[in-house]
Amino acid sequence: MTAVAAPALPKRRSLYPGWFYAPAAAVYSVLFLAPTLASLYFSLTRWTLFDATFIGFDNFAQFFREPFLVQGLVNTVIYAVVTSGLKVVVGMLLALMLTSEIIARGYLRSVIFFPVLVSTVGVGITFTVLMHPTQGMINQTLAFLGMAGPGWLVDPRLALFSVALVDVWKGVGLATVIYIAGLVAIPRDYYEAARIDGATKLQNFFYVTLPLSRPATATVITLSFIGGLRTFDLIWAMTKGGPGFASDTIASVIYKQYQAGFYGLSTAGNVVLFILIAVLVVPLTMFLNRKQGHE
Amino acid sequence: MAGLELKNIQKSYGSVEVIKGVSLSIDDGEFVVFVGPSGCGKSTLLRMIAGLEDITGGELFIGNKLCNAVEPRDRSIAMVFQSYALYPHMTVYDNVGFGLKLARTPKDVRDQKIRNAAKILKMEHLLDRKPGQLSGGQRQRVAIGRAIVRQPEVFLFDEPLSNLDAALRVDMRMEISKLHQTLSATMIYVTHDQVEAMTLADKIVVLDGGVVQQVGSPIDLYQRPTNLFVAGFIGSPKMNFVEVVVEAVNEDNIMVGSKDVARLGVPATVAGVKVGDTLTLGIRPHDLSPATNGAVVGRVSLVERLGNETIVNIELASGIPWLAVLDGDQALRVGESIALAADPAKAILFDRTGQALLAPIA
Amino acid sequence: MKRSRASIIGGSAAIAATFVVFVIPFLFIILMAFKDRQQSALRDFSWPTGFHLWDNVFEVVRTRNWMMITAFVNSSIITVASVTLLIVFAAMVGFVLARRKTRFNGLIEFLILAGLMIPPAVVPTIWLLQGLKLFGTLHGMILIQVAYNLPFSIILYRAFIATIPRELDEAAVIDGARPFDVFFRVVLPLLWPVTVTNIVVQSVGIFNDFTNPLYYLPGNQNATVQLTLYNFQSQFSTAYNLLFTNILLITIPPLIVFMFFNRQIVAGMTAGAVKG
Amino acid sequence: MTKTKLFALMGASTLGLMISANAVSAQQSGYLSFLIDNGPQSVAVAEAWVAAYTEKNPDVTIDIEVRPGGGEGDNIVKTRLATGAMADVFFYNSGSLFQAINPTQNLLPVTNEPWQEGVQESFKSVVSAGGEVYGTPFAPAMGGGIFYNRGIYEELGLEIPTTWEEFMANNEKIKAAGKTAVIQTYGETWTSQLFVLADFYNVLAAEPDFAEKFTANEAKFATSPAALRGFEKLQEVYEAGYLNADFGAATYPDGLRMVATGEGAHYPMLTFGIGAIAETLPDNLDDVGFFAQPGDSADSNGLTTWMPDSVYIAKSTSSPDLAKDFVGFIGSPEGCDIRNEAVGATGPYMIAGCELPSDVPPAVSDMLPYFQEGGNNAPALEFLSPVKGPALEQITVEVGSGIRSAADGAALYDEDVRKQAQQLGLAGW
Repeated sequence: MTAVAAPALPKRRSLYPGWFYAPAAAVYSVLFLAPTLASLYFSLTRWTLFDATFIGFDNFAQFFREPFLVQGLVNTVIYAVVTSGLKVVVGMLLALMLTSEIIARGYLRSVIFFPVLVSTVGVGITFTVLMHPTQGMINQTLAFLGMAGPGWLVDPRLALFSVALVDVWKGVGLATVIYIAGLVAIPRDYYEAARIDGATKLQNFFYVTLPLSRPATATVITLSFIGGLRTFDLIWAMTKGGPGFASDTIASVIYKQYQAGFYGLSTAGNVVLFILIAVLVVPLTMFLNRKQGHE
Repeated sequence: MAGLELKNIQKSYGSVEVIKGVSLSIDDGEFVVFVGPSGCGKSTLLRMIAGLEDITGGELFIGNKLCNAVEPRDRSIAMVFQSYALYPHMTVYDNVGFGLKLARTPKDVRDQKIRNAAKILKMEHLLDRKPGQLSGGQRQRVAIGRAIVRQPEVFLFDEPLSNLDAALRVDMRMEISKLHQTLSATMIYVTHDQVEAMTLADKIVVLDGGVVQQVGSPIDLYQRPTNLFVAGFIGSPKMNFVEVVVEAVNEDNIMVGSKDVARLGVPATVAGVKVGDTLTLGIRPHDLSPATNGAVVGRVSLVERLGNETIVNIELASGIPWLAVLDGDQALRVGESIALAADPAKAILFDRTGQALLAPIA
Repeated sequence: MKRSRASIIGGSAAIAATFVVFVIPFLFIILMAFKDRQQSALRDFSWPTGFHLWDNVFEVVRTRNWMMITAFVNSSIITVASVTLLIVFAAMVGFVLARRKTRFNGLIEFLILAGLMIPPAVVPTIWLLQGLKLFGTLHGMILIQVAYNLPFSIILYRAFIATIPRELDEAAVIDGARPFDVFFRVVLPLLWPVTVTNIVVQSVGIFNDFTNPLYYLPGNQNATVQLTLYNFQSQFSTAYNLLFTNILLITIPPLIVFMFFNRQIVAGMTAGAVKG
Repeated sequence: MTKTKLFALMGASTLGLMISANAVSAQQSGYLSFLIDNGPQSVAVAEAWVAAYTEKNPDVTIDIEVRPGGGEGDNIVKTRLATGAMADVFFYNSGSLFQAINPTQNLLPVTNEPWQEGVQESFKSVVSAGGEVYGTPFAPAMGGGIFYNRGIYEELGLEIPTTWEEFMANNEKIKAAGKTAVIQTYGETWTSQLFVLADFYNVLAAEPDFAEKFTANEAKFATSPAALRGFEKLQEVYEAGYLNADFGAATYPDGLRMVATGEGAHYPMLTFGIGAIAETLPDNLDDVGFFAQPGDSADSNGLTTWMPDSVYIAKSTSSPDLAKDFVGFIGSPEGCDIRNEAVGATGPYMIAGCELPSDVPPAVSDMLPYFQEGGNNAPALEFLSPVKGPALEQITVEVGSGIRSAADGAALYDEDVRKQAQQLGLAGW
């Protein structure tokens, strides 16, 4: 409504020229959109890389017949919910700590943020060694304290959560920094007003901090939820979906089909993942943004 | 130097018409103020002159050149923005010189022009600072400096003083006025503040709803507003209005009255007015004075005693609130009734459509 | 300034906890890189019996015909070039997208969101790169990184540009600037805080990317640092000292980025992410 | 001129030192790229060949490129072949995986090259397609069976088992002695398949036409009792508690170390593991023995064998003659000698004239009788049928860790296999 350039008789060049889109659009459409659209066709074929036979929706039917896919689907959602949930809670707590009058703030912020920058493969390998059931440092320390450590990555009930934990370890620094930014942006007046109204620290948190840091929460959730749904590197570096299929997510299932040379099937999996993401993330973003607008 | 000619200028966003055909001519060297309430289209009109908004219909001439499709940089205009719009990453020197740099002015000429502008605005000592280190008034100077350094033929000001505090606003107002005298360039100035309009303008253009209500000199607008809107908008405090009924139509005046106002013969154009018509009577608060047999009677509801004058809020019999500005200090009590005399020569009558029935100038 | 006792106790507890959780894993990597093969095989948190770091580094760098050197050169080229292009392209899009409202905006926003969400289709992409003669080349890889990371950069920029008053653009236009000047001389310099965020996030992401080079950049002469880790993983499967030396080596560039931009990261986040 | 001559002389003198059937081959020049997998054995032997070859042919440059092994490596090979970006010469599997890379379209046939005369027919059959031979063996044949620690066997006075019952009895005694009876290393999932794959000799003994029926979608793992046994054996060793404590996380090198040093008694594996033990634990090489995976009857005890991987030439190569010469060099007795030198002998060669050194490690000498006249051996299923399900290693991990029962695992694998058969476009699926 504000500044729509209505069709005018003599038109001047816009201050915001459309060709500014051109370089980005060229790269993006050739290297991302075109292959993605092509994949929609290939998902309907039996594809050997050498030739593609059109088989309709057989790949999708096959994909849903995969006995592990249902588990992979559930795992993907669990993983995304657990990692983004923990990142929100832990990130918020760490940010509260780091914006309070605490000693060694610089050090704390640095050590919490640094893992964000480290190679995922490197982190995966390191934690695979640390989480080794008998020789890993974690379980050896627990044994030293007289506790029997679990089989972090080899217990089928635990493996997915162990990887999720490492994901949180690596990613919580980003959530924390986003929250710090959000908390710093809350005007002091609100706290002072609340204090005059007699709010306790806890009430301060629930009635001032939490609602006013909603934009930060929205950012953290959206980023880590999409990241969680697409996650692949870390799972691949740590468990390759194992033991068995216990920590398979859709992304790793797709990858395994791809590895096995089932290119059409794998591409169909891509489409399924996309649909899952769209179905979960679009309403989530809309929800988060609507609330934001109300504030 | 150049004048401007606007011919039936229109602007619409989709189906929403914002400027509904404005025609206006501005002489070379004139100081013109666009005034009106917010949303009246005055800023849009200014931005169309600047070239920041496309013109949907009509023609814009700057110095005899049709400018509808001319880029802003080729219109020889400069503009001062409400928020000053200084480039935060550049020093004052670079802010002022940016336009010259873009025009590829040689470095030494540029330097001389920048220093000259700084001298005019008394801000030589600020040249090395960044905008973030300046006060509001200083930023305003820089913004003006940026405009004058390019020696444009037309200056455009978009509410330049509204972000300043009251005292500074008065100072800057005088500075701009002086600047106009010094540069004798055409200036178009947008404001919603009618005091600024009255003090600065050679010519005021009152806009409302995308339509020009009246164009004229400040005093003309004050004394002879052509309609209810202009009458209410120009002058402070606002003109008082009340509905009256025509009791008699004479040769050069109309006798009106109501339960609020006793019979009053107001000079006016009498054509078409019949006895029994309802008109609106307007009297400025300054044109009322206390008198035991005054035509206007009401009850005092609030008294503001300023020493040199007294502002009295009164409630007429029909409950309409009026204001009166009385000379000197008047000891009035809230609740007491008061009678005020009105100078009929300064009163104005408006018809049902809001048009003023002004008496022809003698 | 007197600090309360609670803040000192709380601080100390926080330091101890973060030390265990965040610092020890890195110390573990460093200690392993100092050890010899026998000691590292124990995979415990112990002090190295001798100083073997330089031997290990030399061994890792020398492996497979000095592949590590090639890898560092390649990764640096890819990272610098793609981040530069990303910043310019994304800022341009973010600028026009934030400023100019047309009926295409909805479509563009959709495409950006799609880019964030849709997992790239690898094989069709390879097939396409091959047709463009870009498969297995550094510039092909650079363009891939640009394409895949554009959406995130655009979102950061658009949110930030929305906070820059439009009057600045207009002032520049009145000053005689062409759109090109408005963008490169007025807007782009103002985007510095969010540009820093972009540089940090994207350079680290691209430098650490492992999957994409694995597919689009085959061949020894094209190795990137993450691939060295992967390639050496099985070769070093019994030599944990070398494996961890490798991890240590490829962690150094992100560490440098971190040390340079640590202070600006929060500023950039405030500017870019939260106001979105 | 003089320079070339000098090089020629040097080349000739080097040649003179080597007793080689290929000694007469002409000097070569040019450039080759050579793609190998990243196993330490492959790297070491490839480097040795390239060094020897370029010493003979100083004008030749050969660049070794390394790719990951396993499924990821398969992917890279397929992708690069499909896009015409394959190295000139590369290592890859024979048998069913060879069939999956569309050899007639992507590879250069070597049927009539001189060195092929010395290659055994049984090998040629697993690297042939459309009547042409494409591959040359670059490693010895392998057996799939069980490595055992000779020290433990001696200490506990155990006999080499010839039936599964005897094997389990041995395990019980080893467990009773407080030792790890069976080593499993699911940290690298491919190692979990051995109990199933190495049981194939026993499957064939019970159902000689299993492979044909399997390919034709008529026989299934879940419904054939003999084929199901492999999964059941995996389940049995888990349920009896014979496994090492860290079976879920241990890796292939861990497994070899454990069996070599006596941390565990049995490790089901392919015999190429001998090379790795020779490299990393040379002192323990003599402590490792080998026997075929026992079946249910002592009368039919035999070894499941694997054809070696092969070296291929990509059709896209720009110097086919040089590539052929280099591959011929690898496939010559001289190549075998260089291999023996570089990584040790791990089994019988498929090339005439290739000899094993006299002092082979015990695990190798344990294996040789199965290959000799009167010995019992049969190829693994993947050399008799193009159908191999990609998820077998995950399924065997599940069965071997008690997550899934043998019957369920076998049924799941049959489902997995169907996909592969459909992808290959086989009739009857």
